[in-house]
Amino acid sequence: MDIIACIKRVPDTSEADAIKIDGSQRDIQKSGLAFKINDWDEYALEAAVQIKEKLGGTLTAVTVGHQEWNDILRRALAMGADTSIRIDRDVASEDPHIVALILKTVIQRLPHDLVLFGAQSEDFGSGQLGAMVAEMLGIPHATLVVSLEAGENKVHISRELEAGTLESYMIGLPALLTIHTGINQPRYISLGGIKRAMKEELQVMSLNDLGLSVDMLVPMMKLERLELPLQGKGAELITGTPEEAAEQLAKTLKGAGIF
Amino acid sequence: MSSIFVMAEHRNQALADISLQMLSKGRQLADQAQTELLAVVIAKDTTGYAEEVAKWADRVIAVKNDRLEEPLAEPYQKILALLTKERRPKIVLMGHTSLAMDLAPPLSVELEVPLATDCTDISVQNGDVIVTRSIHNGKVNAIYSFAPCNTVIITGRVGEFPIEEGNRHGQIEEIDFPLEEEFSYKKFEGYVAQEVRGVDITQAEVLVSVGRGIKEKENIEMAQQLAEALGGEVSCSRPVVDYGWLPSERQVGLSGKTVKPKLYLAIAVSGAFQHVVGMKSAKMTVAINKDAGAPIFKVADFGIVDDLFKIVPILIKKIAELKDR
Amino acid sequence: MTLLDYKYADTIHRCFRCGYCKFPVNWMDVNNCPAYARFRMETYSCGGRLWLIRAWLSGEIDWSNHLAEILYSCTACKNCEVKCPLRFNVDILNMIIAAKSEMVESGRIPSSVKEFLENIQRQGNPYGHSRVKRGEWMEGTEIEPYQGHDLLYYVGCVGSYDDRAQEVARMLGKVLQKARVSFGVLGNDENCDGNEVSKLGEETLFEMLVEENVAQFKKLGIQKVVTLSPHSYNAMKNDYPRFNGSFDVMHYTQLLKSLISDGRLDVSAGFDAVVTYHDPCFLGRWNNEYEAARNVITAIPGIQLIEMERNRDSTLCCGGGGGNFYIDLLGGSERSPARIRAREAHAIGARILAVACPNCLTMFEDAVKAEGLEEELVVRDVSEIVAEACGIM
Amino acid sequence: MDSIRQALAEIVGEEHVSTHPEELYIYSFDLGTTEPHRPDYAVSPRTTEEVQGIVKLANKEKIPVVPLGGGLSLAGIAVPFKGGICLDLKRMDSIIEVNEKARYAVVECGVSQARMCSYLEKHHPSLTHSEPGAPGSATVGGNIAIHGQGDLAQPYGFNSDMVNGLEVVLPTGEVCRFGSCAIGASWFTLHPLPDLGLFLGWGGTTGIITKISLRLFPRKRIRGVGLFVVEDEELVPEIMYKLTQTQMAEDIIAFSQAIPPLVSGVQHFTINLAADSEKELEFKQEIIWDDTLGEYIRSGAGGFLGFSRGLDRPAVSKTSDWRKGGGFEYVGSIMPIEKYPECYRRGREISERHGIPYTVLGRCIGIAHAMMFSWTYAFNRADAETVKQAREALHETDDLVLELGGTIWKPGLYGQKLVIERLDPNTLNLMKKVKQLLDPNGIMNPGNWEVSQ
Repeated sequence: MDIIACIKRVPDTSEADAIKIDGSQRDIQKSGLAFKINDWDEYALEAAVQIKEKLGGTLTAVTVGHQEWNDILRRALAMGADTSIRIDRDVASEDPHIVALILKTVIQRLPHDLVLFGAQSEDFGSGQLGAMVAEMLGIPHATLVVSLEAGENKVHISRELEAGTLESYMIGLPALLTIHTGINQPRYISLGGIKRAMKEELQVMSLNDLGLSVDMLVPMMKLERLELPLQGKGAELITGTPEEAAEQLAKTLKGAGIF
Repeated sequence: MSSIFVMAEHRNQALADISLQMLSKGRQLADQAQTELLAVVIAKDTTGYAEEVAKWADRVIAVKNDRLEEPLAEPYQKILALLTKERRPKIVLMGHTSLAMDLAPPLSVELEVPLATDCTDISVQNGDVIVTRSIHNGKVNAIYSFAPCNTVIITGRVGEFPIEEGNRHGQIEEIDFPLEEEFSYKKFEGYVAQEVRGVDITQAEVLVSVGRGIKEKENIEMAQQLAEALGGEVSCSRPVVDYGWLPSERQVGLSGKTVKPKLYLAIAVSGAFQHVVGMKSAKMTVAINKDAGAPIFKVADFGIVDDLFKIVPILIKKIAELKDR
Repeated sequence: MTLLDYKYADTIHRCFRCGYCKFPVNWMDVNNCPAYARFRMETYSCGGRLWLIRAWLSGEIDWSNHLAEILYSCTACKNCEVKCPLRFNVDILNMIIAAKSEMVESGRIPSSVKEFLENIQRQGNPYGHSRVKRGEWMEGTEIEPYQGHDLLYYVGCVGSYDDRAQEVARMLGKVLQKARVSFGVLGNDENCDGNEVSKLGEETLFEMLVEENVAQFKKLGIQKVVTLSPHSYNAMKNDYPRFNGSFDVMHYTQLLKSLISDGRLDVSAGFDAVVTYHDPCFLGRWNNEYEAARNVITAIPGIQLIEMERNRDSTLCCGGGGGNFYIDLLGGSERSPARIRAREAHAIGARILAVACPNCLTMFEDAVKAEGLEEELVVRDVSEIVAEACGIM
Repeated sequence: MDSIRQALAEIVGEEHVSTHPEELYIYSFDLGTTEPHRPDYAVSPRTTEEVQGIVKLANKEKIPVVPLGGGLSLAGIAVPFKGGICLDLKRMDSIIEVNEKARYAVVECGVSQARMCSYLEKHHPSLTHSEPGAPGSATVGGNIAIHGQGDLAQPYGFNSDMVNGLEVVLPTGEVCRFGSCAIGASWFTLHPLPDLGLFLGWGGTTGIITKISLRLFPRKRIRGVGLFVVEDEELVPEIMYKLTQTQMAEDIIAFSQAIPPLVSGVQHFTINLAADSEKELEFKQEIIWDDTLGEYIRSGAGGFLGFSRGLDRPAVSKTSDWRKGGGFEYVGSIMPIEKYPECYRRGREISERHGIPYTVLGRCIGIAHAMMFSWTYAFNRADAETVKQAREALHETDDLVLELGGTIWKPGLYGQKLVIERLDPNTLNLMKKVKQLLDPNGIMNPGNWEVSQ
C-alpha cells in the first residue's frame, strides 16, 4: 500500500499568552515561539505508519514550506515515513486553492493508494485543503475520520458528525482521508530516531520541478490583515491568593443558590 | 449584486440550528445588498423544511428525490454545482458543519470559485464580500477579501450569528433530481449513535468540566470531588476524550453534547470555539485557567487566573464549610 | 526488540523476587518502594517490574499502556539497589531504565511521559513553557547573569518555572548574597540538566542536553557549580564527566554548611521550631550525602531536629523522581508516597518538614494540602530555614 | 463489562482489582519450580469484611479463591491451579495490639516478618517472636498456615504452636473466631475451648486466616550465635540431643553445603544463645562449650569457631544467586533427629546426580522431639534444563522423606499426592467430610490437598 501524508509546521501558541502581530499586519511575530507538527497531522502520520506496519508498503511525507520546515520532515521520517518531499515555497497565508494545486501536482507524480491529511491546522484551521486535493485528483474522500480500517483495495472508515454521532463508509482506493484527533495515540518521536533520520536526505522540489510557474498560481482569496480581537466583555476576574479567590468563588456560588 | 444562496441542512428530521443562523445572516446580507435570498433544501420529502425556510427566503428551491434521504456530500455537491452554474449567485452560504467539511471544498474546486470556511463575520462593502476568520485558536482575527469572481462559497461558524425572526413567505419551487450515478466508489453504511452509558450530562444542573490542563487521569478525581460537593457531574472538552481519560458521552461541544446547566465550572479548559458552542447557554459560567489569554475567559461570567491544583482543593474545602454553616 | 539484544539479558533473570527491595534498609515498614507503597500489587514492586520486563522482552506478554505505566511508576529512588542482598543489585535501575529506553525508541510510552519529553525537546523544560520565561524567577532580585563569577548557581527547571520553587530559588540567591558569595545564573539561557530525561530512558536526548550544557559552561569559563536541586547535582557530578564536563559541583546544602562553619553566614539569631528533615533520594542514596543539611539545620539555635523512622538511606521517596513530579503516576490517593511521608512527619510532632529539593518541595506542598495538615505542618526548604535564621525576609 | 470484575471493584475499590495481563502474569508464578497458572482476577483486600464479600461472590459465581501472603512457601501452594481470584493479603498488615503482660500480639495476616521484628524492637524491646529466617516479606499468616518454624523452635516448637487465637473467613463467607477471643475475652489463649483447628497445614483450602494472636517471648538483652563444626555427620544427632539437654539454646541448626568448597562435606552448628547479663551468658557458654561440647573439641572431632553477638537477618535469598540463576526451591520435612546422617548423605547423592551443589539444613524443633530437615536445590531461571533437574531432585527428595520415615512439611502437589496415598483411610475420609462441610462449592484454593476427589 503506497501512502502519502501531507503535514504542516505550526507555531506552538498554546502556552504563549500574548501573541503580537508583525509589521506586515499579515503574520504574527515568530520570535520566542517554538514550532511543531500540526496536532491533527501527527494523528494522520500515526494512522499511516500503523497501516504500513500492518499491510506493508511505503509512506511518503509531503510538505510545502521553506528550509526551516525540514524539522517536521525529520520527525515524520523518525516516526516511520520512508521518504519525504518538501516543495520550497512559503504558502503560510496563501489561498488554499493554490496550496491544493501544488500538493495535487506532487501527489499525481507519486504512486498513491491512500492520501492522508490532518482534518485542520492549529493556526489557520480552514479544514479545506484535503478535500480540495481529493477533488483535484478525482478520487473519493472523507473528512473528520475518527476510525480507519485499511484493506488491500478499500478502507472502512467512520467520520464524526455533531452531537456525538458518527457515520460510516466503505471507500474504494485510491482515496483521500482527513484525520481527526483521538483516532489513535501518536507515538513519541525519540531524539535518537530524529538523529537517524538526519542521515536520510530530504527531497526538495521547486515549483518548476513540478512544471508549475508562479503565474499559474492565481489566488482567488487575499488575506487583507490580521487584528487582535477587541477585549470584549470578559469574565469578572476574582483575584487574590488561592485561599481568598477560592473563598470568594465559593461565596458567589452559594449566593447564586448553586448549593 | 446577484442573489445569495443558503443551503439549509437537516439532521434527524429537523433543520439544524446553524441553518437558521445562516438564513438570518443571509437575509440581512441580501437586504443590505438589495438582492434576492434563495434557500436550497435537499431531501427525500422537502415540504416541512421548505415551509420553514420560506420565512427567511425570497425563493425556496426544494430539491426532492427518494435517494436524497440522508444528507450526503456527493449528491449535495452535484445539486449545488448545477444550481450555482444555472443561477450564478454571488454568495453560496452554509453552516461550517461536518457535512460542509466534506462538501464545500470539492464544490469550490469543481466551480473554480474561492471558499472561506468557519467565518465569524461576513459583510458586503460596495459589492465586495469581506469575511473574518478567528485563527491561532481564538487569539487573532484574519480579514479576507476575494479577487473578482462571480460566486464565493462561505461557511459560517456555529453560534456566531444570532437567529432573527423570519417574516417572509418565499415562493417554493420544487425540482425533482433523478440521481443517475451510483457513487459506488463511496458507500454510505449508516449512522453509529453513541449509546448513552452511565450519566447523561445534558440533564445535570451543575457541570464541572475539565480540559487538557488537568494533565493526568488521576487528577480527574479532584474534579469529581468538586462536582459531588456541588451536586453535579463531571464533563470535559475533546482532548480529555482523545487522551482516553473520560468516555466520549461526557464530552461537551460541537462533536459532543450541548448542555444548559445552571452552573458550568470550566477547569483548565482553553475555550476553543468547538467547545464553547456546546456550553454557551449555561446560566452561569466560571472559568479557572492559568493562561490569562485563554478564550474561555471571554465567555465566562467569573474567572480565576491561577493554577487549578492550587484553587480546586481549597474550593472543595470552602464549599464544605459554607454548606455546614 | 527481543530479550537477546537487551543489554542486561544475562542478568535480569537473576531476580528471585524475594521482596527485600520493598523494605527500607532498617526494615521499618513494608512499603519503601514508592510505586509498591502506592499500588500494593506485586507488579509494582521492583522484583515484579523486573520479571515483567523479562516477560515483555521474551514475548510472554505484549506491550500495553498498563505495562508502560508500571515501568514509569519507578521513580529511580535507588531503595531497591541499596536493599537487595544479591550481587547484581548495582544494575537494577540500569535494567529498568534500559527497558524504558526500549519503549522510548519504539515511541510507545504513557502520554504524560511523551508530553514531558516533547516539551523538553522543544522548550528545554518539562512544563512546555517558553524558554524566554525561564529567567522570570529572578525579577525583583539583584541576582546577576553569570560573567566570570566564582560560582555558577544552577537553578534547574522546577526552580525556574514552579511558583513555589521559584520562591526558594530567590531565597537561596539572597542567602548566598548575604554570605557575599560571588555567583551568577544563566537565566533564560539555562537548559534542562537532563537527569530526569536519562532516568526516563531518552538516552540520546540526555546526551544532547549534556553536550550542550558542557559546551555552554566551558564557553563561559565556569569551574564551580552550586545546584539548587539534587537532581542537577547528581547528573553533573556523576554523568557530565563522561562527556568531558568535569566541574567542581556541589549541592547548595554542602555550600551552606561550609559558609556557616567558616563564619561567613551568621545564623546565631536562630528561631524556635521542631523540624524533621526528609532525605532526597538523589542527595542521599544516590550520592551518600546525609549530613550536610542536618549540620546546617542543627547549627541554628532554637531548632530541634527530630528524625522520622525512615531516614538517611531508609528514606521513603516523595514520589517525585523519574519525572513523576510532572508525570505524576503515583498521585491521586492517600497512598501516594508524599502523603504517606507528610503523615509520618506530622505523626512524630514535627512542625516543619524540611526539604532540600524543589521536586520534594512541590510534592509535599500538595500532599500537606491533600491531608488537610496546613495548620500543623509547614513545608520549608533548608535555604528558607537558613534565611529566617539570618533575618532575611 | 465483566460483571465479576465490576462486583469485585465495588467490594475493594477500583484500584485494588486487576484483570490486566501484567498482574495475571505475576500472580501466576511463585518463586520456585511450580508450573505457572494464571488467575482471572488479582485482588488485594484491606479488611476482613472485604475478604468476606469476595468469598461470598466466589461462591455465587463458583470461581476459585486462592489466598496469597508473601508467596515465599516455594511449594506452589498459592499458585492458582484452577484460575479464579488470587487474593493478595499483604495490604492487611496492621499490628492491632501487643499485650506485654501476657506476651502476645494480635496482628492481621498480612503483617510481614520484617515489620513484626522492627515494630517489636522499637515499641516492645523486651519481646520477640519466633522469626522464620525467610525473606522479611514473608507474612505471619502465611508462616503459621504452613506450620512454619522460627529461631525459637528449639525451646517452643512450631510457630503454629504459638497461636493464641485466630480469626478466619470460612469458604462460605462467615467470619469465625477461635480461642479466648471467641467468647469476647482477650486473645490470650487458644485452648481450652473445643478444638476446631481446621486451618493450619491445610494449604489454605479450608478458609482464609485474617487475624492471628501470636505468642511472644522474652527478648534477652544479649543475643548471639555460636558456631561449631564437626566432620562426621554421625555425631550430629547426639550433639543436638545433648545441646537440648542443657535447655540453654534458643535455636539449634545443623547444616552442610557444597559452597564455598572449603566447607563442603562438613557439618556446621549454629547455636543461638541469649542472656540478660554477662554473668548469665558466661554461665551458658560454659555449660555449652565446656561441659557439653568439650569432649568433642578435646577429641578433635569438632571445633569451636567462635561466638558473635547480635542476630542480623540471614540473607537466605543469597542461595538463589549462587549460580547466577535467580532461583531455588527446597523440600522441607519433619524428621526424627537420628535420621540426620542419612538425610545428609542421601541428599548429597541426589544433588550430585542432578548437578546441583547440595545444601541441607536441620533445625531442632522442641527438646530434640523432631527436626525440620530441608534440601535446597538452586536452579537457573533462564535455563530450563536446570529447572527440570531441580524439579526432578525435589520430587525424588519428597519420596526420600517418606522412605526415611519423616513427613513432608508444606508439600507441593507432588508431595501432597504421596502423603494422601499413605494417609490412614479413616483420617482421609474425615478430611473429605471436613472439606465438603467447609467448602461445599469447592472454591477454596482448589488443586491443593485434593482430598475430596
